[in-house]
Amino acid sequence: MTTVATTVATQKEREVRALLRDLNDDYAVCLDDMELARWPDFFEEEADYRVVSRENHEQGLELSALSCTGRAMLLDRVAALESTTVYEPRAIRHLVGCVTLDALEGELCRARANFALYESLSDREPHLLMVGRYLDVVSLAGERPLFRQRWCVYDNYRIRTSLIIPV
Amino acid sequence: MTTVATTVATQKEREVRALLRDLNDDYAVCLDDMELARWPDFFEEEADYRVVSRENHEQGLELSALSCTGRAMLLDRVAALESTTVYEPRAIRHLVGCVTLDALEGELCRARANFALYESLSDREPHLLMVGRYLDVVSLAGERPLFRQRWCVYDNYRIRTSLIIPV
Amino acid sequence: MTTVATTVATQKEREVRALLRDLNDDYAVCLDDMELARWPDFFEEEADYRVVSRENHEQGLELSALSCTGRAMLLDRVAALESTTVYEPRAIRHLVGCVTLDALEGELCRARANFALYESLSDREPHLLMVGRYLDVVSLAGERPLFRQRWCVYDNYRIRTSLIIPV
Amino acid sequence: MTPAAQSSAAPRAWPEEAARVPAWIYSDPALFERELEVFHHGATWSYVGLECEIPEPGSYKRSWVGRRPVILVRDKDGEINVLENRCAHRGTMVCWQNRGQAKDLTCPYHHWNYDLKGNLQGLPFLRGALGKGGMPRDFDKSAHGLRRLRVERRGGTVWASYSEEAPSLEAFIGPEMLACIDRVFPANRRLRLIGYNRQHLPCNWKLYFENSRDPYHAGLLHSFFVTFGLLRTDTPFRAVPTEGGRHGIMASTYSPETASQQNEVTQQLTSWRPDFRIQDMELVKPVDEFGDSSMINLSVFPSVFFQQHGNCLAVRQILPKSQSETELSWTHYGFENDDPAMQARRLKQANLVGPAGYVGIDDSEVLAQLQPSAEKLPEALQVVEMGGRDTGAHETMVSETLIRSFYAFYRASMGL
Amino acid sequence: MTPAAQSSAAPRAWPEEAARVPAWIYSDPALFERELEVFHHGATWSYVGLECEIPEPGSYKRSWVGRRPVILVRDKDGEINVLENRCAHRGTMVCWQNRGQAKDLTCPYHHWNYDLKGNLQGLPFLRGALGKGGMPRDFDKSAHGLRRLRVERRGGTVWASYSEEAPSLEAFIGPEMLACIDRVFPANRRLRLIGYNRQHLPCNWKLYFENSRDPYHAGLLHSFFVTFGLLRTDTPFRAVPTEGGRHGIMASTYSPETASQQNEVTQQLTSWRPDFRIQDMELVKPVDEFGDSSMINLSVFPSVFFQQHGNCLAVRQILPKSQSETELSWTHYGFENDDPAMQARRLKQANLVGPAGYVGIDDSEVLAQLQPSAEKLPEALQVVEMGGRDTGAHETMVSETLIRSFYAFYRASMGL
Amino acid sequence: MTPAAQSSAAPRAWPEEAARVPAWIYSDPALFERELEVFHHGATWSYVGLECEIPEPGSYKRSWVGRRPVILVRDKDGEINVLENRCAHRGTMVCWQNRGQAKDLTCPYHHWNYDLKGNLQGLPFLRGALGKGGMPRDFDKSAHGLRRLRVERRGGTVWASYSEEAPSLEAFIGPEMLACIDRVFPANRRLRLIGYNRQHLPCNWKLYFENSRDPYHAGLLHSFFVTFGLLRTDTPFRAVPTEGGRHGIMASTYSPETASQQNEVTQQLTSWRPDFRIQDMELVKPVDEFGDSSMINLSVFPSVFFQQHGNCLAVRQILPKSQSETELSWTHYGFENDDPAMQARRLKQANLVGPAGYVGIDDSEVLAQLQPSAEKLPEALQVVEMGGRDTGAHETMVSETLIRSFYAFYRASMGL
Ligand code: FES
Ligand code: FES
Ligand code: FES
Ligand SMILES: [Fe+3]
Ligand SMILES: [Fe+3]
Ligand SMILES: [Fe+3]
Repeated sequence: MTTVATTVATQKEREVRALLRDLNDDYAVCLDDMELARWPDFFEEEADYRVVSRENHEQGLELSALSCTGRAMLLDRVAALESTTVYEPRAIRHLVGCVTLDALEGELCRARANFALYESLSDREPHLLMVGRYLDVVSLAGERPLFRQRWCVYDNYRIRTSLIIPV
Repeated sequence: MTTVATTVATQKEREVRALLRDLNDDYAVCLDDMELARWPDFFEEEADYRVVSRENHEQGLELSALSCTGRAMLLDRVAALESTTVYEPRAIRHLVGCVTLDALEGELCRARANFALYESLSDREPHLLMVGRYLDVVSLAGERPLFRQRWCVYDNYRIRTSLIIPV
Repeated sequence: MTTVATTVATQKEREVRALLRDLNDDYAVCLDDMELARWPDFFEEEADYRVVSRENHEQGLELSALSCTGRAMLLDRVAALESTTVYEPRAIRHLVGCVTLDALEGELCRARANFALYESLSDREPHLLMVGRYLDVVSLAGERPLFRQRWCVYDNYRIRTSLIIPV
Repeated sequence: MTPAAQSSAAPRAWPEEAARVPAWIYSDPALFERELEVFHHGATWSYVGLECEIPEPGSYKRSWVGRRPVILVRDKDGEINVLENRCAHRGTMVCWQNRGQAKDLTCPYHHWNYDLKGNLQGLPFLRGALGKGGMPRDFDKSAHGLRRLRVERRGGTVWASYSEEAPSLEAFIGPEMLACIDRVFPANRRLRLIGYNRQHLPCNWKLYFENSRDPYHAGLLHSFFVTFGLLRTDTPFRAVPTEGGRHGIMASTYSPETASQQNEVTQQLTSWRPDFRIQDMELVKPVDEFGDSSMINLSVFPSVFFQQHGNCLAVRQILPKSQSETELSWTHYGFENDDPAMQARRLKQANLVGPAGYVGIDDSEVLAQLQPSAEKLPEALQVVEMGGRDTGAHETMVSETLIRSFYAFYRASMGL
Repeated sequence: MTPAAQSSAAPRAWPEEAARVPAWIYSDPALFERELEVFHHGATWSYVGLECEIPEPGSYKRSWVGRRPVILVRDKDGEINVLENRCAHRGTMVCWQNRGQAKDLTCPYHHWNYDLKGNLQGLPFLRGALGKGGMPRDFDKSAHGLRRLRVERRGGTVWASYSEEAPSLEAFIGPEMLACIDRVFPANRRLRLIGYNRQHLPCNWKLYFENSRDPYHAGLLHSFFVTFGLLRTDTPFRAVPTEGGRHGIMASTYSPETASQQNEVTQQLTSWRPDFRIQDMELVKPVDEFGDSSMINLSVFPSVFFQQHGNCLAVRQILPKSQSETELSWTHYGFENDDPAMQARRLKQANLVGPAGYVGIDDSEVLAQLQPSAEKLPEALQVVEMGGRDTGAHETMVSETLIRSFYAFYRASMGL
Repeated sequence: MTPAAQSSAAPRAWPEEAARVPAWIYSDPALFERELEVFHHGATWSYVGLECEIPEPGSYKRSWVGRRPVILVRDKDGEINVLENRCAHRGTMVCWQNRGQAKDLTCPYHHWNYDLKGNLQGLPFLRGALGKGGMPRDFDKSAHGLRRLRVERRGGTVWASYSEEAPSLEAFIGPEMLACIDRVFPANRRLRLIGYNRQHLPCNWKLYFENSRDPYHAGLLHSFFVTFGLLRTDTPFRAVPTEGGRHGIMASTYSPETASQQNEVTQQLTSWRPDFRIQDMELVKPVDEFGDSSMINLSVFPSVFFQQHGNCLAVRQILPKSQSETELSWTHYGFENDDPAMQARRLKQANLVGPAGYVGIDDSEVLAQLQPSAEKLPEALQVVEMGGRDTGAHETMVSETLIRSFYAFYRASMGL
C-alpha cells in the first residue's frame, strides 16, 4: 500500500476519509443502540476482530481480551451475549474521532480512529470505560465499506470489571 | 419518512449528514461559549426541546428534567438563567459525534448524535457531567437547518448536583 | 477578517471547515502516536503556540503553562522531552470536535475546536487530563494548512500532576 | 473529594448555646453510620414507592430503606412485599434490574429461587448430584428466605420498616401530617405515574433536610418564586413541627390576584426582580386543583418529602449515601382523569423543581457550597434563631422553627 | 464509592453458628491491612511471574507482593532477584517502566545506583563536591541496598517471600498441589508467553477467592460452560483442600462424547440452554493435551490461581488493592513447540476467560453485585453449607468445602 | 486511590536513628488534621496573595489559609481584609467567584449582608414580617460577622493568621529570610501580575516541602538545569535553615561564562547531556536583574515558596488538600516598568517551571512516584544524611541540611 502519512491528501483520499468517518459513526451507533445482531454486518467474511491492550499490542503478544477470527465467531459472540452471559444492565456510549486514512491501495485501505467508551450502569453516573485506537483494514470493494480487520487497541492498563459489549 | 438505516447512503443523504454535523457543532459551540441568547435561534417556533433520562424515555414516561415546548419557553429558560438562577460559575465543554441521519423526507429529517458534556467548576478539575444521545427532527426548509425537535436523552441514572446550561 | 458567526455558510466556507477537521485530526493523531518530531511541522515559522488556563486567558493575563513563540521553541520542547525530561510512561488520547470556522479572509482563517485529552498511566485506568478549546489562526496559503497561532485554552482550574506531551 | 473526616472515638459535645448546630455533624462518618442504625434501619417507617409503579401481580421495582437495597414486589395475591435485595445464600444482590415483571426471583450466582414473598422455594442440588453433595439434611428452607420488611400502604404510597417495635404507620406519621398527605393522595382519584428525576447532591443528608424545612430561604434564594409570587412572605403560611419535631409541615398560600403586589414586606425581598418577565406564564399560573390555594412541602422523617408546587405533584425520596453524599429520587405523579391541559400543565410546572428546576437549581447549588465549608470548619456553629429559639408551630415564613424542632428530635434520638 | 466502612477498634466476633461467614470481613479497612501483614507480607510465598518473561540477563518486569511493588530482574549470572521497588535513599520508586532491559537500576531522584541484586553501587557526591557536603564517613553502602526478598522458582514460575520464617516453597505449596502445578508446567517443555489480561474488580479479594474455589456456582452461573458440557455436574470432579485449607484443588473431567448428554442431573441445571448453538465449535472442543481429560483451577494462597480450561493455560495473580478493590493479572502461556493449530486454539479458547470471557464476565459481574451488599449489610451472614459442614475433600461439584476449609485456615491465621 | 491509611489511635514513634524520617507521616489522615491545626491554623502566618491582585477598593479574590477558604478584599479605606468564606448564619460559602469587585458581600442563601470588613450589616426580616418571625430581640449583629483574620503586608505580599499568639509577621519570618524576600520585592518597584499556574500533586504536602528544600536533587534530576548550567554544583551555593529550621533559604549562583564548563565535579553529574542543544537560548540566558548573579528558592513555612529562576519570578502557595493531595498555586509577577524585552523574557523563562515546566515536570513526576511507595510501605525510613547529620547552614548543593532542619522543627512543634 502507499502510505498517505504527512503528504498532501488527494481528492480521492479525502473522499475515502469522509466515507470512513461515516462508517465509524454507523458502527458506533449500532453498538450504542445495542443492535448487536447488525454488528457482524460491518465485517467481511474473513473478519479479524480483536480487543487488545496496548501492553500486549506493543510487545507483539498475541493475546486479546476478546477476539473473533471469522464472521462465525462474531455471530457466536452476539449469540452468547443474548443467550448465556449474565451481566448488569448498562448503556454504552461511543465517541469516535481522529479518523485517519493511512494507506490506500485499490479497493483496500488501512485506517485508524480514536475511540472513547462511556459506560452507564443501572444506578450510577456514567464513567469512562475505555479509550484507545481502532486499527482497521477496510475493503471498499462492495457497495458498503466493510472491515477486514478491526483491532481495538485500548490504552487502559486494566479493564474495569467487565468488557461486555464489543468495542 | 423513509428509514435510512443500514442501506447505502445516497449522495443527497451524505450531504444532509454533513450539514447535520455542522449544525451539531455550531449548536454545541453556542452553548460552550455561553452565548445563551443565540440558543433559541437553533429551533423552529414550535420547538420541542427536552432533557430526559434514559430511564423515563425507555419507559415511555413523559417527565423531563427540563423541557421547553415552544420558542417562548426556550427564551424564558435563557432569561431565568441570566436573571434569577443562583449557581456556581462553571465552564461547559461539549463533544458531539456519531451523527446519523435516520430518515429523510422532503425538507424534514430525523437524525441523532452522541454527546458528552464536561463541566469545570471554579476550583476543580473537569468532570464528566453527562453522556447521551440527541434525538432530533430537523427542518431543512429554511436557509439554515432548524430543530423542530431536540430530545437530549442522557444515560446517567442521576444528575450530578445541577443541570444549569441546556444540553 | 469577515466573521462567519451565525450567518449561512458559503460553499467555500464549508470546504475550509472540512479541511480544518482533517487538520485537527491529523494534528491530534501525530501527538497520540508520540511522533513528536513531526509536531512542529504543523506550524508556520512564526508559530504562536500556547497552553493556557481559561483563568489567565479570560483575565487577559499573559502567562501560559507552556508557550512556544517561533518554531525554534517548538523544536526545543520536543528535544527536551526526548532528552532531558523525566516522566512516567503514559499514553495520550485526543478527541477533537466542534470545529468551527470563525472568520476567513483570503488565505488566512480564524478557527476553533474543542478538545478532550485522556491520559493512561502505566498501571492505571485512563483519566480525563484536560478539556478545552483550541483558538487557531490557520494559513491556507501553502499546499498544506499550517497553524500560525494555536492557543490551547483549557477549562481545568488545575493541571493534574504534569503536562508533558503538548496539547 | 471529602477530606479525611475526623471520627472521634469519644463523641463530641453539642454546643451549650441555644439554637446552635455544630458543623461536625455533617462530616463524621461514624456518626453517619449511627444515624442510619438509629433512624433509617431503626424504629421508623421509610417511604419506598407508589403502588402505581407496580400495578400488576409480579411487577417489581428496586428501592432503598436507608442505605439498604430492597425490592418492592406485588405478589400473585396482589399483596406488596418489600424484600431485602440480598440472597440468603452468599449475599449477592438477587435482583439486578431497576424494575420489571417476575414470577419468582432467582439469584444469578447459584440459582437459589424465591417466591414473591421472599420464601426460599428451591435451590439446585439441594439433595446433591449422583448421591454426592447437597445441603445438610437439617437445612431448613423456611429459615433462608429473603429478609422481609414490615409493609404498610396509604393512599397509594408504600412504606417499609425493619423494626417490629415501630408503631403503626398511622401512628408514626401522626394525625396532623396524615391529613396533609391524604390531601395530595385523594381517596377518590387513581394515581398516574409521570416519571422520575434523580439527583446526586454532594452534601450530608441533614443539610438537605434543613434546606427543605426552611421557609426563610425560600423567599430569598429563589428569585424565580419570589418574582412570580409563587411564594410570598406576606400571605398566610404555616410551619408546623409534628410528632416532637420528627416531621414538619410547610404550607403556603398562592393567590393569582396578589402574586405580583409590592408592599413593605416585599421591599425586604432583595431577590425580587420586578422587571423580569417570562413569555410562557402558564408555568407560574397554577390551577387551584385542591380548592384551598395552598402549596405544601411535607417532611416525613427520615425518608421522604411530599410536595405540591402549583400543579406539580411529587414525592421526593431522600437517600443518604455517605456522610457527604445524598441522592434525591423524585417521583412525579398526576391522576388518571387529568385532562390533557392538566397533563401538560404538570409537565410544564415540573420545570420549577428538580436538578434542572428554576428553583431546584438554587438549592442544589447552595448545598454544594455548604458541605465543603462544613468539612473544612467542623468546629463552626450554624445559627438557627430566626423566629425565636422555640420549637413550636409558627405562622410565618421568616422562621427556622422547623430546623430547631428537627434538631431537638435528633438530639433526643441520638443521645447527643 | 465505598461507603465509610466501619473499622471497629475492638475486632468483631465471628458468628458461632457453623458454616457461616460474616459479611463485615469484606469491608473493614483495618482488617484488610492486617490480612496483608499476616498473609501477603508474612510467612507465605507469593507468585510474582514467569521466568520466560525475563529471559535475558538484565531483563526485568515489575510485579507485586501483596500491595508492595517489586522488581523481578535477572542478573548477569542468570539469577532472578526480587527487589522492593523503593529507593533506599528517600523512597522513590526506582523503576518506572513495567518491563525492560537494564544493566543496573538508577533512581531518578538523586541517581543512587543499584546493581541487579539490589546492592547500592554508588551515589553522586558520596564524598561531596569541592570539599563540601557528601555522606557521613560512616555511611555504609552495604546497608542501603534495595530490599531483597527470598526467591524460589519451580517449573518456570517465580515466587518471592518477605519472610525468613516461611518454609521452603515446596513445603509451603505441599506435595498434592505441587503435583497439580507440575502437570501444567511440564519439565520437558519450555514456556511461551502469549500475553496478559488485567482486570480491576470492585470487590474484596476474599470474595474473589471464594468465587474461584466454588464449583457449585460453575455449573449454574456459567450457562456457556454448562451448555457446551465443558463443566458437567455429573462427571468425575475433585474439590480438595490442601495444607489445612490454605490451598485448594479443583479438577473436573471433560469428555467430548458426553458433553451434550442430558440426564437427571442436568435437569437441575436451570442454566442449560439446549437450543443455544455456536458456529465455531473449536472454541468449546479442547484437545486433551495432558492425556487425562482433566481441567483444573488451583488456588495457591494468597497470591495466585493456576488454570487450565481446555487448552487455555493461564496464571492468575490476585492483587488486593484495598478492602473493596482487587486486581486480577492474567498471564497466558503455551509451550515453545506448540504447532500453529495449537497456538490458534489457545488464543481462541482464551475467549472463555478474563474480563471479556464467555464465562469470565459472569464472575466479574456477580462479584460487582456482592461487594455493595456486603458493605451495606455488614452484619449479614453468608451460608456455606453446600456439601455439608465439614472441610474435607469432596468428589462433587455441589460442595462448598473449599470455601469452608479456606475460612478454617483464615480464622486460625488471623485469630478470628 | 489512596489505600486505606492507618491512623493509629496511639501516635507512632519517630525512629531513634539520626537523620531518618518515617514514611508513615505522609499517609496518616489524623496526623494530617493535626498538622493543619498546629501549623496552618495555628500560631503562624500564611501567605494569601499579592496586593496588586486586588488593586482597587472593592477588589477581592479567594484564597486559602491551610485548608480553610478565605476572601482577600480591599475595603473602601484601601485596607486589606482577610475574611473566612463562611456565612455566620448557616455556614454557606458567601463568595462564589474566584475574584471580582464588590461593594459588600451577600450570602446567596438568606441574603445576610456583610461589609468588606466582614461586619454583618443587615439580614432580611431581622424584625420579621407582618409582626411575625424575625430574630430574637437580643440578637447581636456585631457578634455575627464573618471571621476576620489578622493581616500583615510586606513589599506587596499579603499574609494572614488565625492566631492572636503569633508574633508579628516580621518576627515570624525572621531577619535573614526577610532580607531575601525584600530582594525580590524591591521597595522601589511596583508589581505587575503576569498570571497563574495551578497544579494538583498526588502527594503529601511535606514531600513537596522536602523536594523544594533539597538542592541535592536539583543538580541530578533536572538534566535541563544541569545541561545549561543554570544550576551548577561547583558554583557558590547557600542552604540556610532559619528560625530553627522553620524556614529555609536556597541561593545559587549563575554565571554565563562558566555555565557550560566541565570539570571534576560535573563528571559526577550523570544527568549532564553534553550534546543536548536548544535553538532558542534566551530561555536559558537570564539577565542579571538584581545584580548579584543569584537565583533563589525561599521556603517560608508553612504556606509559601518565593522563587527567582533567572528572570522568572513567582510565588508558590502550597495548599494541603488531604494527606495525599497538595495543590500548588503559582503567581508569576514582574515589575511595572519592565521593558517589552524583559516582559517577553519572563514569559519565555516561565517555561522552566510549573506543571509543564522543563524542570517542573521532573519534580511533579518524582513526587507522584513517592507517595504510593510511602503509602504502601509506611514503616520504611527515608535517609537524609547527605552533607552530614547536623541541621546547620551549608555552603554546598550536596546537602540535605534543609530537610533535617525542617524535621527538627517539625518534631518539636508536633511533639513527635
Ligand atoms: S449467592 Fe445467591 S444463590 Fe448463591
Ligand atoms: S530517593 Fe532515590 S536517589 Fe534519592
Ligand atoms: S447561610 Fe448565609 S444567609 Fe443563611
Ligand atoms: Fe429551596
Ligand atoms: Fe466462575
Ligand atoms: Fe526540583
